[in-house]
Formats: sequence, structure tokens, C-alpha cells
Amino acid sequence: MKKQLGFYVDAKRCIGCFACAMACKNQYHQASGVVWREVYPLKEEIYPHHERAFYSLSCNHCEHAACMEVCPASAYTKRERDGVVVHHQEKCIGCANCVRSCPYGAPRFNPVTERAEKCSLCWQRLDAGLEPACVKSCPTNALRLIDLATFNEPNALQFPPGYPRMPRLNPSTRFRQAELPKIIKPEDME
Amino acid sequence: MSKITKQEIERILENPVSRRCFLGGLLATGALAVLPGCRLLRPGTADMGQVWEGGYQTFRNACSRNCYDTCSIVSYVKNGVLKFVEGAPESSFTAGGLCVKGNSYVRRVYSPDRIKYPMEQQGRGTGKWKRLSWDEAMDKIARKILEIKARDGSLLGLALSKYSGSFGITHYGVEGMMSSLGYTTRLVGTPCWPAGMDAQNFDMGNMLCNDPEDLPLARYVIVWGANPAWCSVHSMKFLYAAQEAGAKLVVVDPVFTQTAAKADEYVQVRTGEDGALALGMCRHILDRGLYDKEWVAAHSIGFDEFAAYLREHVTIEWAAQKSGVPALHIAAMAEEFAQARPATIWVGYGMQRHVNGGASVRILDALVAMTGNVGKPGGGARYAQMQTWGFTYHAKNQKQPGGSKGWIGASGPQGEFDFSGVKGDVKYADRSININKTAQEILDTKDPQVRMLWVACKNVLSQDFDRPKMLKAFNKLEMVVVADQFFNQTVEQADIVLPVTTFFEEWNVNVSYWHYWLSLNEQAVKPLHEAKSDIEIAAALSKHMNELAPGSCTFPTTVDTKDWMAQEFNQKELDMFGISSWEELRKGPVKAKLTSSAPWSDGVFATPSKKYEFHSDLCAKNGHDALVMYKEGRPAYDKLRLLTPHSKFAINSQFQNLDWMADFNSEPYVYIHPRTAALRGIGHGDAVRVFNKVGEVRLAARLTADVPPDTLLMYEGWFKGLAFNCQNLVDDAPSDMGSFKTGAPGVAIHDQFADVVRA
Amino acid sequence: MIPSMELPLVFFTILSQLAIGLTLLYALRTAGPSVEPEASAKTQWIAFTGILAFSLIVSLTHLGHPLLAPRAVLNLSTAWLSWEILTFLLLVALMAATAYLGVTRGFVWLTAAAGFIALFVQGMVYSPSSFPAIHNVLPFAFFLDTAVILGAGTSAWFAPKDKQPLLRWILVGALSAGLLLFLAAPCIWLSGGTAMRLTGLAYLASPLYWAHIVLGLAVPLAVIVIARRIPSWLPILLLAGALCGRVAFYLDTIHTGVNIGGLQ
Amino acid sequence: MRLLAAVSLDDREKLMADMTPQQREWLHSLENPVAVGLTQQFGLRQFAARKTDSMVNCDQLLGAKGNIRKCSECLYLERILGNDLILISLRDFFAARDGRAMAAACATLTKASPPADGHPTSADTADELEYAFNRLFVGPGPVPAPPYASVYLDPDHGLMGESTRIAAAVYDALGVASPSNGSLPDDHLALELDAAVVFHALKAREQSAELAALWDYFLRDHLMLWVPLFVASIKQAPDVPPAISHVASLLLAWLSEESGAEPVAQVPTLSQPGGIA
Repeated sequence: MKKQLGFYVDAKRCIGCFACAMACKNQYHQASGVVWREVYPLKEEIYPHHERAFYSLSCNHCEHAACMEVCPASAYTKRERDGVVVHHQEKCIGCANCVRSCPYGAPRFNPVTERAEKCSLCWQRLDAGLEPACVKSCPTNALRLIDLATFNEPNALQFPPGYPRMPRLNPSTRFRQAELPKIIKPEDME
Repeated sequence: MSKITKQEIERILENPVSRRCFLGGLLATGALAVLPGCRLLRPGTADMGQVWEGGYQTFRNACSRNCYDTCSIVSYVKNGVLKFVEGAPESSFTAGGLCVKGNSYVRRVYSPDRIKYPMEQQGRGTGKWKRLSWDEAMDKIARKILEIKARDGSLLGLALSKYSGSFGITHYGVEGMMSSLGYTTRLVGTPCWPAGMDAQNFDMGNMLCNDPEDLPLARYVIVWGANPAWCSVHSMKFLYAAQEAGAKLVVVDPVFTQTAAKADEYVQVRTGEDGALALGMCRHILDRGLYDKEWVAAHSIGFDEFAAYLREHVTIEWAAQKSGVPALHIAAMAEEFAQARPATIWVGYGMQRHVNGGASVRILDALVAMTGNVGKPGGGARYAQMQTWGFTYHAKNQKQPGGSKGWIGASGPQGEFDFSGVKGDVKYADRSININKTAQEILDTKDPQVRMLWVACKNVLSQDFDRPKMLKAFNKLEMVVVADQFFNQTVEQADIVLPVTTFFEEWNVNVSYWHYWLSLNEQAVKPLHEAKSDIEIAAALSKHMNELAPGSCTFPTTVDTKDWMAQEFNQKELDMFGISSWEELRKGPVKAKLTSSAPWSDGVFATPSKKYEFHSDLCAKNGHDALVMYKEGRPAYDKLRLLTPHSKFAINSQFQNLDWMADFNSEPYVYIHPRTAALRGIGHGDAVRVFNKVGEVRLAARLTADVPPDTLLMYEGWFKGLAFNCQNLVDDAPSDMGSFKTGAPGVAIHDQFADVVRA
Repeated sequence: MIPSMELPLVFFTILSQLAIGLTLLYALRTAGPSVEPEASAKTQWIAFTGILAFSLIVSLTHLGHPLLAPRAVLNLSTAWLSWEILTFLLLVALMAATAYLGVTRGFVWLTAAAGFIALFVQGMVYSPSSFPAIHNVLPFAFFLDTAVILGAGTSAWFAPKDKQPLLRWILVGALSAGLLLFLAAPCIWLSGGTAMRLTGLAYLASPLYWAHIVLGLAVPLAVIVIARRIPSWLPILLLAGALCGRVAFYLDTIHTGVNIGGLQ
Repeated sequence: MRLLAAVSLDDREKLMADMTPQQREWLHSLENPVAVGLTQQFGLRQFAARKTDSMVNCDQLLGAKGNIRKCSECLYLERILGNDLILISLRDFFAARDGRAMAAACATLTKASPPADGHPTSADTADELEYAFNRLFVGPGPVPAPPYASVYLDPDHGLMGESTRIAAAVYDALGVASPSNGSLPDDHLALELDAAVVFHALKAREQSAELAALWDYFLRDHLMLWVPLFVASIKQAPDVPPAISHVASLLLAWLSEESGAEPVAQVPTLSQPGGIA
């Protein structure tokens, strides 16, 4: 299999601390209101406690990226060497078709530049031998960079509950689900 | 000549040589000379945003916030501008990552909202501000100080309110500045952790703490009233490592916290009844003979008395009834804890912010001690440590001017960071008033009254208790000077505001009260605008004081923050970290050379008896029970409990005001149990009014069973542009302990009550 | 994904569908034998061309960088949007050719076929997998129905008298189909996944959606059935209703990104 | 605030080392870089000795005109003081740190270009003007119209961004530098207007395609991009005194006169520069 980088989102370890999301702002200084990485709380139908389990998501660098397919200006490319889906700002005409078409909401429209933008998987850092900013900043090692060609975690999921199931796109993110502790509550507080 | 295009101009401007040659011929003939020297510039890509470029200059920094983690930072600078920050990889604690707040630092430095100049408000709260030069500001302040001195014959009318806005060691130069002026009034104590601090001192003779990095050695961990997943994110990996090595992680908390969600077991305890739960465990361990008889016999005093107390006054049924935890579970937990070796308790600061907080910490200590877990790597009653704080306190320890008059007689310690140890000539002293009752103390203090308040590293009107009373107290003050970075709720009520540097703009050195790393803080960028560091402000004030009244201030009139940072080191501190000079820290943070990751490993304690004291006469002398025992909580004064803990998006009132933070957390909420909300007709997202005898707060409700049905919860914090302030609901009731080590008791932040209705 | 009215796209799609509808209807009504000749066919086709060209200019205004618009045809290999632009450019050229080279049956049918294809391509642009409710043939069906309704309605203004009954029947058919389609779709969505269900709920709660159903479909249908003719004011109502419906289409179709973290 | 000094700092230090304390003080207080350049070139000692007033604003410079004229090689001062009076006053207004200087600049501006509605801008006392000025541009609270280019032009709306660097590069190409050496961001409006003064002075002396191109770039690809947004922020702010509204209008008018085009504020929709997120 060809090299394909992706994120491993370990919801069992993730504490929803937003360090990854802010690390991205710290590295890229996006316009206020524009975020490349979101920390999504799982709804209580999936994890029965309010804002206590999370998926930290940015771009999934899909095998068949919707953004790349629908971009009329060919402003997206997928790097041969590692499968990173790169958005080229200078080619972007600001039609927002990618923003509409990505089921994961990864590309965002920047109202200042009037162009789309999204997670670059820090390819400049990767090329310099560094980890992506978000992965580097994760204090619990819950967000990891993986290469699907070598990733071998039998229990990892591609489409856990709470994450849109889009097999055709084949997103490169893999997950481990959050777990629940045994809970001891006072009887009158059940 | 053909027109020169924008692209060509940009290309020319990118390069210093080409741009200086661009108009070269013209400038040579004109009045303006071409500049020598060379500054480097980067290609302009303004609409592309920032990307990682390489070729950065890096500096060592240290997060100086009041936080367990006190991260070691590497800052990346280009063209004299801070571009981004990362955690230092050398520290196995920070391990290369920062938290959500640390990652927003660049925005703090370059926020357009920063306070830029010294300014004076014409009427507090009016918003009518005039710019002052530093000279004008210092002149006004110096004249006021001299006027107070002339009027009162002393400087006791000048009070300092400073706490934890910056824990960089040279920031104790603010206290030094006060001392260099004379004997002043100090708001002493701490709202944070003093009850537990005293408790550990009574039990063990000092507040020492296992290295958090030895948590993976533990076989059973109880995180009791702490939420490291929010307040010490870098500790989580050690808790996970313990779990992965087979340890059981139990979280005891009234709230289903993020840490609870990561535990093997979550035990919901009734707020303030932690002591009862722990006593029930002690009783069961005693009954089953699971306590460490040898250790108790060899290294403690008062255990028999404690055992007798347990047998006489405590049953697990009683504990169950008090704490809400089923008796069977108390028994099971007690057995598991006692049989795991080592077992440890992370004693949280949250559980001691109660009227019985100190007593409860003593009980938790006792539980750890009787099971033989004190002094064991992977064990311990982990609260905090200050072993690594042995600096010279050169900035802090300034001499009063000759002939200064002050408070007659000795005063107690001035907060937990009072390392002066100067007790010698106690003819005069500073006057200590309780920081946790700042409002009441300002209103009550007489002869002389508090006339002038200097606020540094603190946001009094966001963080001190009973805000309505605080506003009244401010009316009594003749002058309020606030040194800060942002226009917070205290600056709103200031007469003079002084812009202070961020830690990227000054030299400093930092240690943690939790882990054992020492970090250098280099100046990474030049101070923006007219910001000065706290010690530079002190020097500027001293210059003016001495111009107006020679000899009236002993503080040096010029300081160099690097030099003053260097002077904070002494041989003992260098030896503790195994370095020969501070310069070595430029290569990265270093960790203290510990003989054991566990304090008290030799079984010798710092108590009067040199043993662990289940019975402490010192404790009794300080007005508490000598024996470890249960203490009743605070009677309810309203229908529901009110908890106002830390948010993950802020350290007290810092960070939440930044727009970057607002991108992820834009408004405050009160969290209500669905059942409680239903009784009041409150739905998810409804606007509500939370109120009690202190005041009221209006905000939106979120319904969640993460909080108990009898509890309202809102996270403290200062949001830019919002009136939200949880101190409108928190009174200044003291906790039981704290005076012994910090000069004032703590405050029962979590013994508050309120009710809620739809707004 | 921030929901937005996307007004430039609302006008672009409605106006372009109007133009295509007009060509389709021209083709349909000139297919059979005719008693009366078409009034100034060339003018009609110039007008059709003008409407389409205008809609294309309007579409430029939704771009962040309209000057880079020529780049939009660079991704013919995978982007339906590139095809849309190409198809519409071809269509406008064909329309102009029809107008200026002669309104012959061959040109008319060629253009009508191109218009049909353009509608299909346009439908494909708006059926990405990120909008499960319309990740199907519905956008094409919506667009085709709108094109026919607007085309038939506005044609009534200038079509020969003997073709009016045909237009009326086509309009009645298209309006009935539209009612069925637009009423059924949200109801079917309600039994789908979360994003689909939310879309259904959003539509049913949307005044704009109901404005389209009532003003753009039900009332015109009733008027035609009762009056047995197409009143001259009716096309205005049809256009207004279609605009309302299209705003609702952009505003209330729910993106999967809205519910990340919840059951899909 | 001292504005752009037309000498390198090294040269300046050397120059100042030769001066008397009074001269040094005067040099510090001087708010016109062209005059600094002049004094350096044409005998600072002789000229400076006659000026002791610490406040040098436009009116005072007008008074000093006679003195400077005695310097035979002074070629462009007349143009500066005549045609650029509004520009210089605008610069002095945004560089002002107290109400007196603000009122003085306002008075000059009102005299040079009275407001169309004849609103008596002088009714604002200097104090009120100062409070409003600080509320709008200075602080200590968050200000609705931060006078820095990067707040409007850089994606993150922060200080010390790419636009700041570009401003510094333009100054460098011009052979001038901000004496604050970066503690005041180089893209502060007063510094940029000061650079415009320098451009004018140079243009008056010499025809140069390079200079014209650089000015064109600075004007169209920098000033024109953010100053209209800045002015829009002022106009949208609550409780703006008429005097400041008038200054804002004059700023925009100056810009459109310079460029021969109507500056348009394209306000981003999602977030306001410097506003509450």
C-alpha cells in the first residue's frame, strides 16, 4: 500500500482539552472564527455524559477527497509522497464548493481572504521532519500521526458513531472509542 | 520608463539590499541618507496566513501562570516577532506539548487589546482615560505615597494586593518594591490552597509531594477533588501510564469531571463530605487490620488515639449516610486501597476550599499514612511541594528605608511564598490583612485606613470574593494603581494603570509547585508599546521617590531583568538541580536531583515529634483539633449548592478574554441537573438568573447530569465584553485552616449556595 | 459549514433554469403543427440568451475572487462544477447561435437537449454526499421541475394563442408534479439519518419553503385549474415562489458537519 | 511619540553625542522627521539653538519656517508646509498623546478644511477630545479602531504581523526608520502618514520612477487597503465626537485625493478587526 498519512483519534485517551485546536491557531494564526481543527463533543446519545468524550477532527486527507473532486479550479492536490491533501490558496477562486461538499466540514471559508482553507497536515513541518503542530501539542498522546500503510491496530475504527460514514471517500482518520468508568452515585442522586 | 509592477515592488521590498538600492541614487542626492546595517525580512504573504517556514530563532520560556504544570516553553521568533510556541521536549513533564491556554500565548502578546501605555482615569469607572508618560505616572504615584507618609507618619495606608497572575520569581520584586518604600499593608494569604497546606504541615511538618512522574508506579490511585484533565493536562499521561500498568484509577468528586470520565471508577461524593468518606475507609481498614502496623508504630504518633476515635465515632454506615457513597462500596474501596502497594491519593485543592477543608485533608493524609503509603515512590498524599522554590528572592528581599515606621510588633507569614525568614528586628513590621476578605478588610481597617491600593499580578474584582462588597471597598480608597496586560474588571476601577510585560518580553525563572522541573525564561522579544516588567516599574518608582524625597525608597533605580533573574540563583538551588550556573538552562529545563521520588522516604518527618502526627499539638495550638477528626461542613444558606471551579479555557481570569479562546468557548453557562432544572421550568439553553445573599449572575443554562441534582455549577473566568462574574455569588467565608503557613485562612469557595430561576 | 442564503447562487440557478425552461418550452410547443406562427422568434431567443448570460454574470458574484473565474473549468476530470460552467457556456453559445444563425428546428432541439443536459449537470453539482437529503437525483428533479414551471409560465406571455392550452397542461402537470415532489421530499427525509431528518424538519419549519409550496405551486395550480388560463400576473408569482423555495434549499438543507459527534 | 527619524540610529546617536542637552531635548520633542533631516544636513546646532519649545506642532513649524528658510538648500519645506498641511496635521493628530496636541491638530485641520456641515468641532474641550481619542484608538480597554494596519490586513487581526513588516520595509527603502525601534508597531497610522510626508518631500525634489512606484505601492497596496476599514471602524463606533469624525473624513478625503480614487471599505463579514469575537 502507498504511504497515506492520517490522524489516529484516540477518544479513550482524549480529554477534550482543545490543546490541539489551539496549537493549530498558534501555528497558523487563522482569522478569528476560522478553525482548521475542531474538538467535537460526542452527544449524549453516543457517550452518556455531557461534553465528556470528544473527537478532535480536522481534514481527514481522504483517499478520494470530496474537496479535491469538486474543486473546479483544481486548487487541491494530493501529495504522492504521503497522501496529504493540500489546498493551494493562490489557485482558489473562493467558490466554496469544497466547503459545501466535504461531509466532515474540514474546508472553511475565510471571509478576510475570501478563499477556502483547511488543515494542511502541517506538510511544511512534515517536510522538515517535524510532527504536525496539533499532534505535537497533544498532552495525552490521544492524537497521533499514522501511516495507513503500516498502521496495524486491529481494534481501530474508521467510522465510529458520531463520525459521518463516507466509505467512498475513504477518510484516513482512525479512531478508538471512549470508555465509561464504573459509576458509584449516592442513591438519592441517581 | 515602463511602469514598475506591484509584484516587482514586493520582490524589491523583500530584500534589504535591493530595497535600499531601489531609491539609492535618489536618496544619495537628497536629504535622507541610505541606512547602513542590515535587517532581514521575509517574503510578504499577507493573505496566505502564517505557515511554518523554518529558520526561526528559538528562546527558552516558562509559563508563569498559577498552574500545576508550569510548562517549559520553546518560543519561535522571526524578525523580532514571536511567531509560535511549543512545549519544551527536554522536560519529561511538559513533553513537547502545551495546553489550550499555552498555545494561545502569541495572541496575548500581540492582541490589539493589550494595555499599551500608562494611563490615568478621570474618575473610577468613567472610562475617561488620559495617557501618561512613565515619568508622569511615577511622579503622581510617588507624590501620593509621600503624601500618605506625611499624613500618617507611616506607609501603612499603602496596601499591596498581589497574588498569582505571574509566578516568575522576580515578580516578587513587587513585594520588594513595597518593602523598599517602608512598612506597608499587605493583603496576605491565598484563596487557593492554604487549608490543605496547613493540614500537611501539621501532619508531616511540611508540604512535600511525590514527583508526579512516579504516578505510573502506583497500583491504586485516587484523584480526590482534583480535575487534572482540565487543570494539569500534562499529568494525565502519568495517570494513564499507571492504568496501563494495571493500577486502578478512582476519582472522587461531587461532579462527573473529565478526569472522572477517564477513571476506572467514579465515586460521587456529597460536596464537603470527603472527610466522612475517608474516615469510613479508615474505620474499615482498621477493622480489617489492613493498616501498616509496623509503619504506624515506627513513624507516627497519635495513631492509637485516632483508632479509638474511629471506633467510637465512625462507622461505614455513618460515612455512607454523610457522603452518599454506599457503605458496601466504601468497604470495597477501603480494602482495595489498603491492599494495593503502593496506593496514592491526589489531594485536590477543590476538596479543601471548604469550612472543613483542612480537617478533610488531614483525614486523607491519615488514610494514606495508616496504609503505609507515605514516603513510598508511587504512593503519598500528593498535594503540592515548594522544595524547588529555594531561590535567593533577591528581588523580594528589599530593605525598608532608614527611619521607616510600621506595624508595631511582628506579623505572620506574608503568604505561602514568603521565604524571607527575616524575623530579626521586629520593632516594626508590615501590617497583614486577609486577602480572602479584601473587601471587608479595606472597609474595616483603621489607624491608618487603607488609602492606596497597588494591584499587581491580580484581578481583584474578578477573583476576590463578594464583589458587591469589593466595589464598596474601592470607594474608600484614595488611589488605585493596577499593573496589568489587559483591561480587566479591576483596571476598569483603577485610577492609574501601568502596562506590564508578558513573560516573552522579560527575563525570569520558574518552578512548579507540583513537578520538579526548573525552567529559564529568556527575553524572546522586545517589550511592545511601553510595557515594563514589575521590577522595572519598581525601579522607575524608586527613581521618582528619590528625586522627590531622597532616601525614600531603597529599590535600585535601574534594573536589568536578566541580571535580576541571575541573582535569584544561589548555590543550594543550583545544586538541587545539578547545574553549575543558570546558563545551562539555555539548553533546556532541568529536573531536581531527588534522592527519591517520594518525600519522607526515610520516615523522618519535620514535625515537632519528627514523626507523622495523627495527633498534632501544633494543630491544636493553631486553634484546631489536635486529632485527625471529622468536622461538620457549612450549613446551607440557600436552596442549592453552588460550585465555581476552574474552566479548561482559563487560569482564573486569564486567557478567556482572548478572541482565539472565544473561538472555542464563547460564553459562560450554569450547569444544572435536568431534574433540578425541570422543577424550575428551565430548559437547555434558557437564560437564567442565579442568585443568593451576595448578589446575582445572569447567564444561559445547560442541563447535564454531570452535576449532582443539588448543585449549580459555573466556571469562573473573565470574558471580554461580558459582565459575567461568579464572585457576585461567592462570599468570603473562611476555610478552617491556612493561617499557620500563609498568614490568613483560606476561603470556602465551594461552600456556597444559591438558587436559580428563569430570567 | 455556516448556513447561508447564497443569494448570488439563488439568482443564478433560478434565472438559468428560467432560460432553460424557456428553450425547452419553445422546443415543445414548436414540435407539433402550428396554426399561428411564433411571434418574433429571434427576439425570443435573444431574450433567452440574455437571461442565461445575465445569470452567469450573477454567478460570478458569489466567488471570493471573480477575476479568477476562468480557472473554474480546470477540473473537468472530477468536478461537476467545472462541467456546469462549461455546459452553461456552451449553452449560452448555442442559444446565441440559435438566435443569430436562425431559429431552425435543428438548433432549437439541439439547444433544448443541451439545456436538459445542463440541468442534469447542475443537479449533480448540488448533490454532494455532505448533504444526504439531496445526495440523489432530487436536485435535478427540483431544477427540471422549476425550469418547466418557469418556462411554461413565462412562455404564456408571448406564445401563440393556439399553444396556450398546451402550456396550461404542461404547467398543470409540472405544478402537480412539483407539489408532489416538494411535499413528499421532506416527509421522506424525516425517516432518514440525522442530517436528512434535520433537513426535513428544517424544511417543514421554514416559512420560505411553505411560501414556495403555497405561492409557487399550490395557488398557481388552483388559479389555472379554476381560471382555465394562465393569467399574465401568474409568472411573477411563480418566479417569486421559486426564489423562496431556492433560498430555503440553500438555507435549510443540513450538512453532515452539523451533527458530527451525534448519531448520523 | 517621536516619528520616523531620517537618519539611522547609529548616525543619530553620533549626532546627538555632539549636541547640548537642550538641543537633544529639542530633537526628542521634534515631531517632524523632515525637519530632523534638514537640521542634520544644514547645521543643527545653529537652528536648534533657537528652538526651545518642547512642543513642535504644525503651527510652531510654520513659525519656524522663516528660520529654516535661511538654510539656503531647503527646497521642499514650503511644499510640506503648504500643500501637506492637512497630511501633517493628520499625522500629528494620530501621533498626539494629549488633548492639547489633539486639539491643536484638530484646529489646524478645521481651519484648513472646515467640516461641510459647519459643525463647531471646537466645542469639544481638549479633555473630551482626549477621552474619546483614547477610547477609540489607545485604550486601556479594547479599542474599536486600533490604528495599526495589521489589525485590518493580517488574517489574525493581531499586531506585529506581515503588514507591520511591509511598512518597516518601505521605511527602510526610503532610508528612514522609526525611533521606537519596533516597540511601537511600524504600521501605526501616524508613522505611515509620516512616511507619506517623506514621500512627498522626496517627490517634490526629484522625478523618479522608482520613487513613484514605491509610493504607488505603499498607497494602493497598503494605505488604501486598511485606512478605509479603519475609518469605517471609527464611523461605526459609538459616541464619536464630531471633531474626530471630521478628522476621519479628512483622512479618507486625503487618501482619495492622493490616489484619485474613492477608497472603499470592504468590511469582512465574519469577524470585525479588533472587535469582540
